[in-house]
Amino acid sequence: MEPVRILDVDGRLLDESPLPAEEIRRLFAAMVTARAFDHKASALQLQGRLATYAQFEGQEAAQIGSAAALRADDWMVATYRDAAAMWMQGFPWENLLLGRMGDERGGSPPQGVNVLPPSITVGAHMIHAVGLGWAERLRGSDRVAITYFGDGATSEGDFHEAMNFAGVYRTPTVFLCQNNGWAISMSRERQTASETIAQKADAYGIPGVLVDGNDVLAVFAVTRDAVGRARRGEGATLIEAQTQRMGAHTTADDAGRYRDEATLAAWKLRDPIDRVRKYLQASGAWSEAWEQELIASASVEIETAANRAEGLAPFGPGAAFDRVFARPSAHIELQRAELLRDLGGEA
Amino acid sequence: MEPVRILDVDGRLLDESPLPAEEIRRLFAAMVTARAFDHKASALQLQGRLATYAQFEGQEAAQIGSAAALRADDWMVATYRDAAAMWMQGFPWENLLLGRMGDERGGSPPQGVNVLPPSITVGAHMIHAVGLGWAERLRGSDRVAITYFGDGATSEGDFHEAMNFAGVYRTPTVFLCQNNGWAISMSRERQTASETIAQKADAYGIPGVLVDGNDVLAVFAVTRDAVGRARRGEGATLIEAQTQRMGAHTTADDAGRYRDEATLAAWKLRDPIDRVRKYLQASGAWSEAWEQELIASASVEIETAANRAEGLAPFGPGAAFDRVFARPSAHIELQRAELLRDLGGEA
Amino acid sequence: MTVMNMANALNDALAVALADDERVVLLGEDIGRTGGVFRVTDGLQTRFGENRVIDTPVAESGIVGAAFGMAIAGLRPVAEIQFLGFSYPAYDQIVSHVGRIRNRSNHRFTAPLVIRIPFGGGIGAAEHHSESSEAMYAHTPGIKVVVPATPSAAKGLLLAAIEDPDPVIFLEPIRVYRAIKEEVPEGRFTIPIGVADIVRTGSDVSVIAYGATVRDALASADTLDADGVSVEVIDLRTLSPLDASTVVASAQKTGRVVAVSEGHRTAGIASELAAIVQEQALYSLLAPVQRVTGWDTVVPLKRTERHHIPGVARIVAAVRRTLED
Amino acid sequence: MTVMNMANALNDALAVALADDERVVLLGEDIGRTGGVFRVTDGLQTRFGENRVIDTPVAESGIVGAAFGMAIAGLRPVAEIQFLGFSYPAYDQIVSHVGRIRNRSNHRFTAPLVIRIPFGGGIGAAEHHSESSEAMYAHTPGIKVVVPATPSAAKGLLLAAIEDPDPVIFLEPIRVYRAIKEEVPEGRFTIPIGVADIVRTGSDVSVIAYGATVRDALASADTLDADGVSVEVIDLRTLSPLDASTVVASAQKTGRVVAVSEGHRTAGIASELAAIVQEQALYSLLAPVQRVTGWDTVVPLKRTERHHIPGVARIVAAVRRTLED
Ligand SMILES: Cc1ncc(C[n+]2csc(CCOP(=O)(O)OP(=O)(O)O)c2C)c(N)n1
Ligand SMILES: Cc1ncc(C[n+]2csc(CCOP(=O)(O)OP(=O)(O)O)c2C)c(N)n1
Ligand SMILES: [Mg+2]
Ligand SMILES: [Mg+2]
Repeated sequence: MEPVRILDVDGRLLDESPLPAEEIRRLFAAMVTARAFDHKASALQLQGRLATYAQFEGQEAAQIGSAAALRADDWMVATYRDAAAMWMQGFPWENLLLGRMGDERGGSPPQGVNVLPPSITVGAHMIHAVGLGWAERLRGSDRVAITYFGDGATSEGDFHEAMNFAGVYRTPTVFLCQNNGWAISMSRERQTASETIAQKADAYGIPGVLVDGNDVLAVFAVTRDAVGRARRGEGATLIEAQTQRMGAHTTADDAGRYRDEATLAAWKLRDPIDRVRKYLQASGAWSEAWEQELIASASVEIETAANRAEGLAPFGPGAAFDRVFARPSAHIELQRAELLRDLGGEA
Repeated sequence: MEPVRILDVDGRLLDESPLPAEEIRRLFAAMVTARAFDHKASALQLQGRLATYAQFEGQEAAQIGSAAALRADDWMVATYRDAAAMWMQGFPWENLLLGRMGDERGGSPPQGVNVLPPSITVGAHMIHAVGLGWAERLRGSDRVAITYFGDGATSEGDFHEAMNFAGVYRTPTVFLCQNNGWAISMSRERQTASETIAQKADAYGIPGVLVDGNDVLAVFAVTRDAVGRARRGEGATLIEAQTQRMGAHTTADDAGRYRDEATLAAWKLRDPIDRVRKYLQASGAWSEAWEQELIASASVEIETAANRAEGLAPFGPGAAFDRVFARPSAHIELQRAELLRDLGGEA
Repeated sequence: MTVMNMANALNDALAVALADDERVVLLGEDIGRTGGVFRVTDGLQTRFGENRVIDTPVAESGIVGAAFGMAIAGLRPVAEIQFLGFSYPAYDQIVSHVGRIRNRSNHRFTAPLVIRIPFGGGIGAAEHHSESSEAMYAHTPGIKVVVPATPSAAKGLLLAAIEDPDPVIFLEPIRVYRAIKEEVPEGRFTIPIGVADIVRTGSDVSVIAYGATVRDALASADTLDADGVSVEVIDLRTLSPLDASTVVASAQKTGRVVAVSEGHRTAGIASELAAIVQEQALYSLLAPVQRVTGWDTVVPLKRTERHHIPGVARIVAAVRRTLED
Repeated sequence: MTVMNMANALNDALAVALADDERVVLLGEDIGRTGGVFRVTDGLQTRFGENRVIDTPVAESGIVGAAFGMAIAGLRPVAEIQFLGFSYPAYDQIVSHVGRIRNRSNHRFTAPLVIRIPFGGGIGAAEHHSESSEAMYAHTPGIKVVVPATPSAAKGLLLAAIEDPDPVIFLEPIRVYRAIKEEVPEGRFTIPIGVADIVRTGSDVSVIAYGATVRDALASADTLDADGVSVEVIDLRTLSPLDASTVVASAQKTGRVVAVSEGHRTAGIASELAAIVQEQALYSLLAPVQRVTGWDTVVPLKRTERHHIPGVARIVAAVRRTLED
């Protein structure tokens, strides 16, 4: 199985571009902005302003290219590493940072943004996307649902059940697997004995597509096709986007324990942003100044978001009791009262 | 994918027999005996002497043919419907009946019989076979483990995790799926959108084999090969034996609600015992008297087993407390004492 | 009013919900073609179609996870798990997702779904078919746990559960399905979740029960009445959130409490009741709260199951113990 | 004797077990190459090889199910689940299989395996990483639940768990891993499972705790000592089977009990302790048993986690309440 590729590492089109130049510039800008966020978030974590953070550097094309193929009202169910995709679909930076600061309000995007809070559990969330899309179809809407997950997540039983339901009911679901080579320290090769993850789709009567995950145009093209099939009622698709995370698993992990420099170096040459820059450069559609400006404004935007997140009025100690049910039950109110009594002043 | 077939419905060999005539007679006798058990057990259930019973009529070749390919000390992890296979591997009729009478001692086969009690949960047991075989390999033994399960079980996440572990660690495991067309009322076609179950093996880097489950010689041949691979350290195999249960899901089910007579009639023509009878008949190796004698002695054997099971000294009311840990803890003893006190006389 | 058993009453409730609210969908194993293992959904697929009453593959985590997604998207799914012992593969979906999306999203996304599950023993069923592990779900935040004891309560509580804005695990006592018949109101009516029911008033001892054991509690009360012992019987109806005030008020009145639960003892529902009563009514207690429960053993099979399930004999013995002290 | 923190002590215990008994194998996610999320298995794969210390795919049900099979075949597997919140996908394997094979086969097959799981909060971790749902496992028959509070207890209890003929869930308090250092005996030694430890004797109030909260209980005892209140502190060490007699004896002595558990309150470990104490020591009680627990809410994230985890302030307040009455 050869991965679909449209833009090679030198920025040359191997095939017709699925997007006009202006759109490609938009995706480039989005990837640059996303990477700026990734760097900023890592910096904030170092300063102790965020708890653990999961970097996605290297996976920008897989996330931005796929999310760009969605309609604004489509559902997205993604993970802790998919900030770029979630942001593309409308989940604000501020919410993403707020969550990382350990504030439940981070999981609450504005109305109209149909993106669930990032899934921290590995595997369980894919079937949620199946249910979301299925519900839309049952009530006659043509909204689709996309779910993002990693190579490691495909080992969980829930991946299997989600794929099987999607196949049996032909739900409008796009399964987007970012195979970034690792599940913490476990290499893709030792995660499963199947040659590719894309081929696992066969087991469910679902088409499987292999794509160069660092080629934003290829990722966009295959996702657009999968979204189209889903919207037309033709069922689900599994996409394996082959990529590599350039950072560690999270800011708490030391990738040096399991990944050699050579692997990293090889992937550096396949950077998802570089090749688009080369492509735009060739057609004079890129300038150093423009990219610097993108980074600068992104940094401001993100710093502002971080400050807003930090400036948010703190929860009262009783806040958690308000989130158990729509209306706190008597027994929950008793517990709140007990906490406030014990805390005395602090309440 | 065409299923492997050696003996056609008219008892003609399509290929060289994997077994000499004497062995084929042995398998025929085993299938006849198993069916006698199945009929007897159903009768006992009607008389109220057994609780619910899951008939396997129609699946004798799949169970006897595969179990015949095992070594006496190999592990077997099967289900509520696999009495024939378990018996072939040494699990006594008496234990099988005792379990159905609602007595935990049924789950305790004689020492040396490496067959776990039948799994009532669907799906969870396959990984146990993976662990058993893996352990044997880690300690340098060449014992293999076979696990039996149905088409419905392949939808459970645990099937996926078991297959994936078997693929990654190349464990000596034989996955024997009896696709009998139904999971209670759910047809195989609606259970999963994949064309065959055998092809699911691809997703795990494991060979998948499709076999006519009503052809005892074909089932024996493919299982012998799979067992051989496992014993030689070449890893696991998934076998899909296509068959049909001729009875209802259990004595509590009414198959008329979901299965039409035509399906049943078509499968009746593919009966696993008939075709072997025809084959033996052709070579003069079968006689009506012999078969009647087999059935008669089987019935006696099974009636005796049933009587022994019924005659077993009943458990005292405190028995369950003895099965919690190797030695009952103080808190378990307190509970036992409480029960005996409350029961007063009965204890 | 028609006389119905609990299975019929539940079927009636589901029919009402499906007819009144197009957001309601049912999904589960064998619920359509066969009407479910206990025939609770009998005839509903024929009447409402395969898109409203959905037969699923054998995959409990998938059933709950898909229903969860449907609920977030605005449907009102009612999932069925065939037996409580088969809800364990869906445990992560229930605990980590169904019970948490409201908290995780600070109310932005919610999952108003119902998971119907037959539970409890008493019919000599096979292994895993007689579980009474409701305490595990009562211990789980963000989920309501409801247990009807009679046909009409089953209908009213199920309709309330389907209307509830939060996820509800609805446990149906297997041995009651066809054992009790009573008049059940026609059409839509609801019984509030979180409110216990004083099914018999008494002055000497309070017996707190739920599900199938309510019947045994009432039978025990009759037996004891003959000896001049006046027993108050409370049907909890909801295990989470628990109606502590009704229980405590009764304890304060009688001073003697017997907590009945078929579930295992350690960290079970009876333990919670004992903890609450001693916490809020210690000085009214004339005797220790007695726990009459299933033991900390695996539920035994048919031959000895009767020794595991709390019946009249053990409830009566426990009541007498509270009077000895 | 060497001074070690709990992570080192556990690593030492595993090294001893691997060296002494070739039946012992470790398996789990990232335990080999990286030595586990908390480095508890650091260096063990290098020392004992990939067949003794096995890195697995991301599949908790598979890890436990495979370890279960290995145990039946005669190995002594020690499985690691990365966090208690990630044991839920393995819930069915644990409850329906690991805890039942002895019962199901009437002792013919047994599963002597250990499942090591970091648990509890206090480090402001991400969602699902601060669970304290030990009550669910304590409620499960056929499984022992062990929780060390100090480095040396961790080593002695883990070695005892590996030797135990029954399955043991071994819960390691995350915030203690590196917080406490103490002298730990060299080589093999065991601490009996099922026996609580009276870590401080006192006469006025008994505080029962386990895991990370033992430290808080001791700190509270110091605070109260200053006010002339003599507190007895008991470390349960084992949640199932629970050492009721030690707890009850202490309650009878002091007449006042505070039960501390980080887990949710409803049907939690503190509820069980309250139920046992009122059952066996009602007439010694001078005040209701106070439950100091995590609330019936999802464990809050970093910003408000401190209000969920019972600390010194709440323990001290609870002790004072028992004295007011
Ligand atoms: C059910 C569950 N098990 C284990 C973990 C711990 N964990 C967090 S991320 C991770 C690896 C996931 O790898 P992959 O799916 O490839 O995603 P990636 O991190 O590479 O983006 C693990 C094991 C978890 N969060 N949830
Ligand atoms: C985990 C679990 N879910 C549901 C059930 C109820 N159940 C018993 S058998 C069965 C169908 C299984 O079908 P299949 O795997 O094809 O085996 P067959 O009965 O056809 O031999 C179901 C759903 C169960 N026993 N365990
Ligand atoms: Mg990965
Ligand atoms: Mg089947």
